[in-house]
Amino acid sequence: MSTMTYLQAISDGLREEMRADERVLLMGEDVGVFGGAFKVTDGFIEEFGADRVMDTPLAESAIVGTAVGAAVVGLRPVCEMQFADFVACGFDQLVNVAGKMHYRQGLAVPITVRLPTGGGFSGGPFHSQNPEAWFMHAPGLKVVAPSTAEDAKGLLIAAIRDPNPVVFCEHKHLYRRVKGDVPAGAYETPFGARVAREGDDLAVIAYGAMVHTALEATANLDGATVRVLDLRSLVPLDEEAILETVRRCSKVVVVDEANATCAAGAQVAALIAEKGFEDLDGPVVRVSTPDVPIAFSPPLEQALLPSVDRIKEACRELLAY
Amino acid sequence: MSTMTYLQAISDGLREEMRADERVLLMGEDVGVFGGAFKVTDGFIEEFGADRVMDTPLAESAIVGTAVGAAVVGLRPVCEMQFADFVACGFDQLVNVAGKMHYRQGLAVPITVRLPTGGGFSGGPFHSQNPEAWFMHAPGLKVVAPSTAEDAKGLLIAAIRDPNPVVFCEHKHLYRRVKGDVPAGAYETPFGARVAREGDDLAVIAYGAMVHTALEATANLDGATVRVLDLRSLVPLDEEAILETVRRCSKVVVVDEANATCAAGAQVAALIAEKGFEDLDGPVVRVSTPDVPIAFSPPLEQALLPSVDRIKEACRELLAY
Amino acid sequence: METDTATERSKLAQAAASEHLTPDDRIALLRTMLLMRGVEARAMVLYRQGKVPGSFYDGFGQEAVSVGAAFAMAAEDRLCVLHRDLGAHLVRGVPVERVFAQYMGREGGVTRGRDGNVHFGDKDLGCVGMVSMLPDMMLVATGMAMAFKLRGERRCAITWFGDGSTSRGDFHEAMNWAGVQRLPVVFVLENNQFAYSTPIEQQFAVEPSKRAAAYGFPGVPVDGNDVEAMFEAVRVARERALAGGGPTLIEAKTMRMHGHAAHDDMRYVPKELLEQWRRRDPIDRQVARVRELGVDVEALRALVDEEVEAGVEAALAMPMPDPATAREGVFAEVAEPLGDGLAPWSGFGPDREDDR
Amino acid sequence: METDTATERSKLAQAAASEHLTPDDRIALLRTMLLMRGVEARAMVLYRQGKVPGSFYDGFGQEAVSVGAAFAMAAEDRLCVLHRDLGAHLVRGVPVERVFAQYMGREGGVTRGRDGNVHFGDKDLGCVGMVSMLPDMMLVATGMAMAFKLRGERRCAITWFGDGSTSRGDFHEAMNWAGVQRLPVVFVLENNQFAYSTPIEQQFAVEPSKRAAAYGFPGVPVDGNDVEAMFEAVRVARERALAGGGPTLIEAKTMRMHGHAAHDDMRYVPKELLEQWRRRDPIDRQVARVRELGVDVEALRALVDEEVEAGVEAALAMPMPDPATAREGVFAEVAEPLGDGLAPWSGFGPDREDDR
Ligand SMILES: Cc1ncc(C[n+]2csc(CCOP(=O)(O)OP(=O)(O)O)c2C)c(N)n1
Ligand SMILES: Cc1ncc(C[n+]2csc(CCOP(=O)(O)OP(=O)(O)O)c2C)c(N)n1
Ligand SMILES: [Mg+2]
Ligand SMILES: [Mg+2]
Repeated sequence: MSTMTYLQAISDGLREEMRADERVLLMGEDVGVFGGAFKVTDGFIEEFGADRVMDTPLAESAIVGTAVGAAVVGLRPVCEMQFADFVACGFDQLVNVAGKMHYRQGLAVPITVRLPTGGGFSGGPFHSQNPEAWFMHAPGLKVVAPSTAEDAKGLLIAAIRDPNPVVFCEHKHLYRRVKGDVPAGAYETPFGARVAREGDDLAVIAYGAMVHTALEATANLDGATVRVLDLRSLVPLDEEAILETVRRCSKVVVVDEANATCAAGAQVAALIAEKGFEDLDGPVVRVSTPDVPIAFSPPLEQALLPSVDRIKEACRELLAY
Repeated sequence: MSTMTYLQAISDGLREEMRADERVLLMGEDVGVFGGAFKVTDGFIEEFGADRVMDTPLAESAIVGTAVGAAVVGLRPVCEMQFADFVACGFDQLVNVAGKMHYRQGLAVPITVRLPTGGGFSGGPFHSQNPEAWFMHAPGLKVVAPSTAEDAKGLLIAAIRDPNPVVFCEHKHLYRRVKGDVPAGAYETPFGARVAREGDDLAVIAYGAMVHTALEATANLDGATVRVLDLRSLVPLDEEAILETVRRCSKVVVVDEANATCAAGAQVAALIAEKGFEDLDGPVVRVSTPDVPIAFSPPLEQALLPSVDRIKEACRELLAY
Repeated sequence: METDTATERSKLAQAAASEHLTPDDRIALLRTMLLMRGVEARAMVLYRQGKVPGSFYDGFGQEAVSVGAAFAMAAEDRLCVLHRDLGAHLVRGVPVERVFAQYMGREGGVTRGRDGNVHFGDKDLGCVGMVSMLPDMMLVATGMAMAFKLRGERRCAITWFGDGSTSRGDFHEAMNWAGVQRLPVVFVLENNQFAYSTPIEQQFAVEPSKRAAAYGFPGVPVDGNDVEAMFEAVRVARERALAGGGPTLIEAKTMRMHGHAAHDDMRYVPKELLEQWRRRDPIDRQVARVRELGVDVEALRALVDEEVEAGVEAALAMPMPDPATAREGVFAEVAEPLGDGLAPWSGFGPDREDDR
Repeated sequence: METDTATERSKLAQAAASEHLTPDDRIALLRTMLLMRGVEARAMVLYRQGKVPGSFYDGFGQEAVSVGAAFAMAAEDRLCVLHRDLGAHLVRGVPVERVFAQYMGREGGVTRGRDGNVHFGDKDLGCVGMVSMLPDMMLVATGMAMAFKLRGERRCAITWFGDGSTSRGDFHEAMNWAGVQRLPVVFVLENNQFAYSTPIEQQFAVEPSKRAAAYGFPGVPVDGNDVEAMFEAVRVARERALAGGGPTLIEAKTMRMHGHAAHDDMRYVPKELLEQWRRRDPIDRQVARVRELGVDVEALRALVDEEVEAGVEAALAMPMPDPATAREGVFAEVAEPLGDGLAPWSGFGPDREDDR
């Protein structure tokens, strides 16, 4: 057990799994000599060599498509998109080739696609997106989004070992801001939710960076005890944990950093409206980014992303309902 | 006014607008000499010439990307994807180039991208998809999905005239099955919902082909009167019409042919759970396609797509709630 | 296209295009082409009878391209097979009845009714079934080759794709990646003159085999209607790949003799063009060669017809999939890599030189 | 890369690379390069001071590529400008203060704080701002050219993109489309030896200018550190485009002299390589030429410095955007096509021959 950042935990998970399983290889732009745009794979090429830490051409469709090919002949490729936003350029290979392969042919595609997601640092419209909902809406892909260092490592190892294509959303804004105790060695975190904080008066359901914003917003909310549910996995979605949370708290705020329409948060809210209706004691309130590209300039960006204040306000209103 | 099929109405709309506005041009694979895979543009090349009815190379990213270029210098391109499924290959140009242009630079991108969507005829996993939710989750794109011949023509003309990129979802299964009276000449159908049938006991909210399935399922439902709301436009989403429907009926079934998770139906349900909660008299029930690729073989496909029976059953259960 | 006079054709027929083929190999090539044509002709009838759902695509006139190329592949090689390449499935050992069951969406089909008609690949026979999005499979084949190279294995990947497909970005990304990393992959461009209704002049300004030069590897134009020439070109490309020489682009010049799919009457194709190509039928050509070997071709045809009919009957007896299973199998429980397939070429037999 | 001896350099300096440039044009080219370098150097300081949010990319050492190319464009031509091409914005007439305001995310910036630092294009000056996804803008430029051709207009589109960007599918789709339809578009490949940390050997196996042949149009290697050579190559390509000759690929050979972005110390670039290229600085070369014309270059520098400082001050005085407007402008109310920009080349002046 040692304390490390979210980013270090991701590196650690990758390193452990590469040491343990020689089928694992990394592919991406500048992941080798440079160690990755965010230095997640710093030092990897020295330890594992250029064959297993592959600097690819600038070609996202090729990164995903060749990973599929390598996977079906027995490797376990882990692809890095330099920023999550660029997955739009490999979209077809991911949703149509990787996602549908097993259903169609019974052929497993064990690839992991790492997406550095999210905003909050003036990345602008093309370096701040949270595209997870696109992949939730594409059958055959699993989607995970850790919020802590411990889960980042454990979910990554589980993703690599999973026999299916897994989209791994690592939030850039957490890379160096979040630290935590991380067990040594290889371990898997199961693809399900966890309770980030117990509470009974109200629940906030979130994932990724928003878990921290939610915790901060509800740490001291006029004496109310607020349960925070960290989804961790979006596909599969832990419906039981969500419904259990509704049963327990009866009032729910769903927080999502992605653009609101058809987001993960919409799915959670729809689930609750259908299967948790009887336990509800108020509307299912959503806090999310409006349907606007993420602006570059700090005052604009801050006005768009869900903030501690907006979550607080939503919680207060719902508590008063 | 004359009676025509949904497909003929689309052709008619295109033809009218091309006659009225010489800036309008069609681009797509086999739209010229062949008249389009579904014959929507049959005879167009003869009337408008190969310059305005352009047989393109097999390259969806290029179709969307060059359309954006032509649009910003004053043309009004209408792109056809041969099947909606292939838009995955032009995804990046659509969401990142077309969708974000106006917010970023104040530059309008008046393009229309026609997507022949939907299943029901053994098209299999790659010729049956309903990808509209991907584009609802991409800011800057409008998304429409007509269910009648009259609306197909009117919404298409409105889409072409709209100064923004519009994703036009035309459901293949309606092409020749749906007929209706269509006004002559050019007219615009506004981007908002319409009540397909009035009713008070329950509401079904749907769009595209599912409007017809919903109408059939609820035509004779143990004496209950069922309102059917046809969304027609998904972006903008007619929130007022949806909430008015909830106020009126208190019980709502949301039907969606797309894969369930993060679908348009999820967004509608989430909206109701948040803003229509007080008017609800039962859970927001969803009927949709599970998160499975659309299988080819008829018994499998029928088991996946929402059917009259499944909708009936959902309505009955909710009525009994 | 050159016009073949009768004498030229007879000369061609006699000469083997490859010295690496035994008489049995040459017969096997013919037999597989006949089988492909027989299966597809029969399937078209089934389609018209409403027994094949969806649409149906065939490779009439292009049989040499998939049969010749797949014949040059070893058991441990891997294939991404496209929509006009039934021959490759047959070479790898997919039984005819499973092909018919596939077309008819039955439980006994290769995809168990999950995917449509020509979108299939038997994972136990070294094949990945195509997705519709063309030519996505070029990248999958490139990735398989990448894995072979990384692991230092003497194996190779092959894939087919059409003239139209060369216009898409994935063509470029695959060609470039394979070229930069010098991967053991064979790209077979099936230039059948049309992409749906679109003629090749609207897809590219330059003969596509010349494009390989832009990626640093050879582009080889081949008579795609000569099954032995196809075999030989792919055999050489495979050897090159195994020796570390990198990829090859083979442009198989052929003609799509039927419409794009069952519904297409091909009005846009000039009659004379079809007539010209009809005279170059790949089966006729191989028949002439095999006759020279003293083989009773009519007997062979009869055997093939029998196999086709037996296959149809067996397939028709198979059940449709159980709708209760429709939601199953989206996710895998375990990851099992592709298995091997047949390697019918005698050069791969027990006493071959160890060239792999 | 050849090594230039001092004498060679002086010879080069004297000779104009294009006979189409007047002395004033040659001075304007130098002035704009100096302005680009001055603005970017100053912006880097602002970045270090925390006044430029996000990241910052510059084109140090590549000034000739955008300045020379944009200078050859007429007012009615259209440009898709990339991240190392500030020179093109300056040529088109974007005031320095708006550039600084853009970098700093202020309301007075070209995108009014909506998009980041180098992602901009002034729609009133004929420019489309890039998206991050490389090289998506090649298709947008191709589409503009398509519109020009369809309407029978004598105009042309131009875009820039890097060596790394050539690996993406959109490069191919654009090159192919432009080639098949013979569109009036100029593709400027800015080969600066690296894509982030990735050297060109990992992007392509063949010199990229040679790739144009695969699309049926000329690929022209140019010394990208010679602003007059860049001008001349693009001028010729533009004339060709206007005459219906179709596209040209110009490969500007140059070097990224700074890190990929502000945070990158470029450890992966061999020192000697940088040293070699430093001796070929595009500004030094043009300074020598302009000196030969008897111009006081130091005075020019001083003027440029003044303009830069005034621009910074003006920008710093501009407000940040109002957060209350953050949600506005996602959709357009009306569609207004791109406007014209400056065309500073004297060949476009009132007494030019009518060559457009
Ligand atoms: C990316 C993509 N866009 C469109 C289609 C629809 N489509 C199916 S086959 C075809 C023509 C393919 O032509 P070619 O590659 O030459 O292959 P051929 O059918 O001639 O063998 C088209 C346009 C597709 N399959 N994939
Ligand atoms: C499609 C895509 N993938 C990844 C990136 C991330 N990225 C930004 S710049 C860059 C390198 C670009 O290299 P090159 O095209 O040579 O241009 P240069 O920066 O050298 O001018 C990369 C990989 C991107 N912008 N677009
Ligand atoms: Mg073809
Ligand atoms: Mg570069």
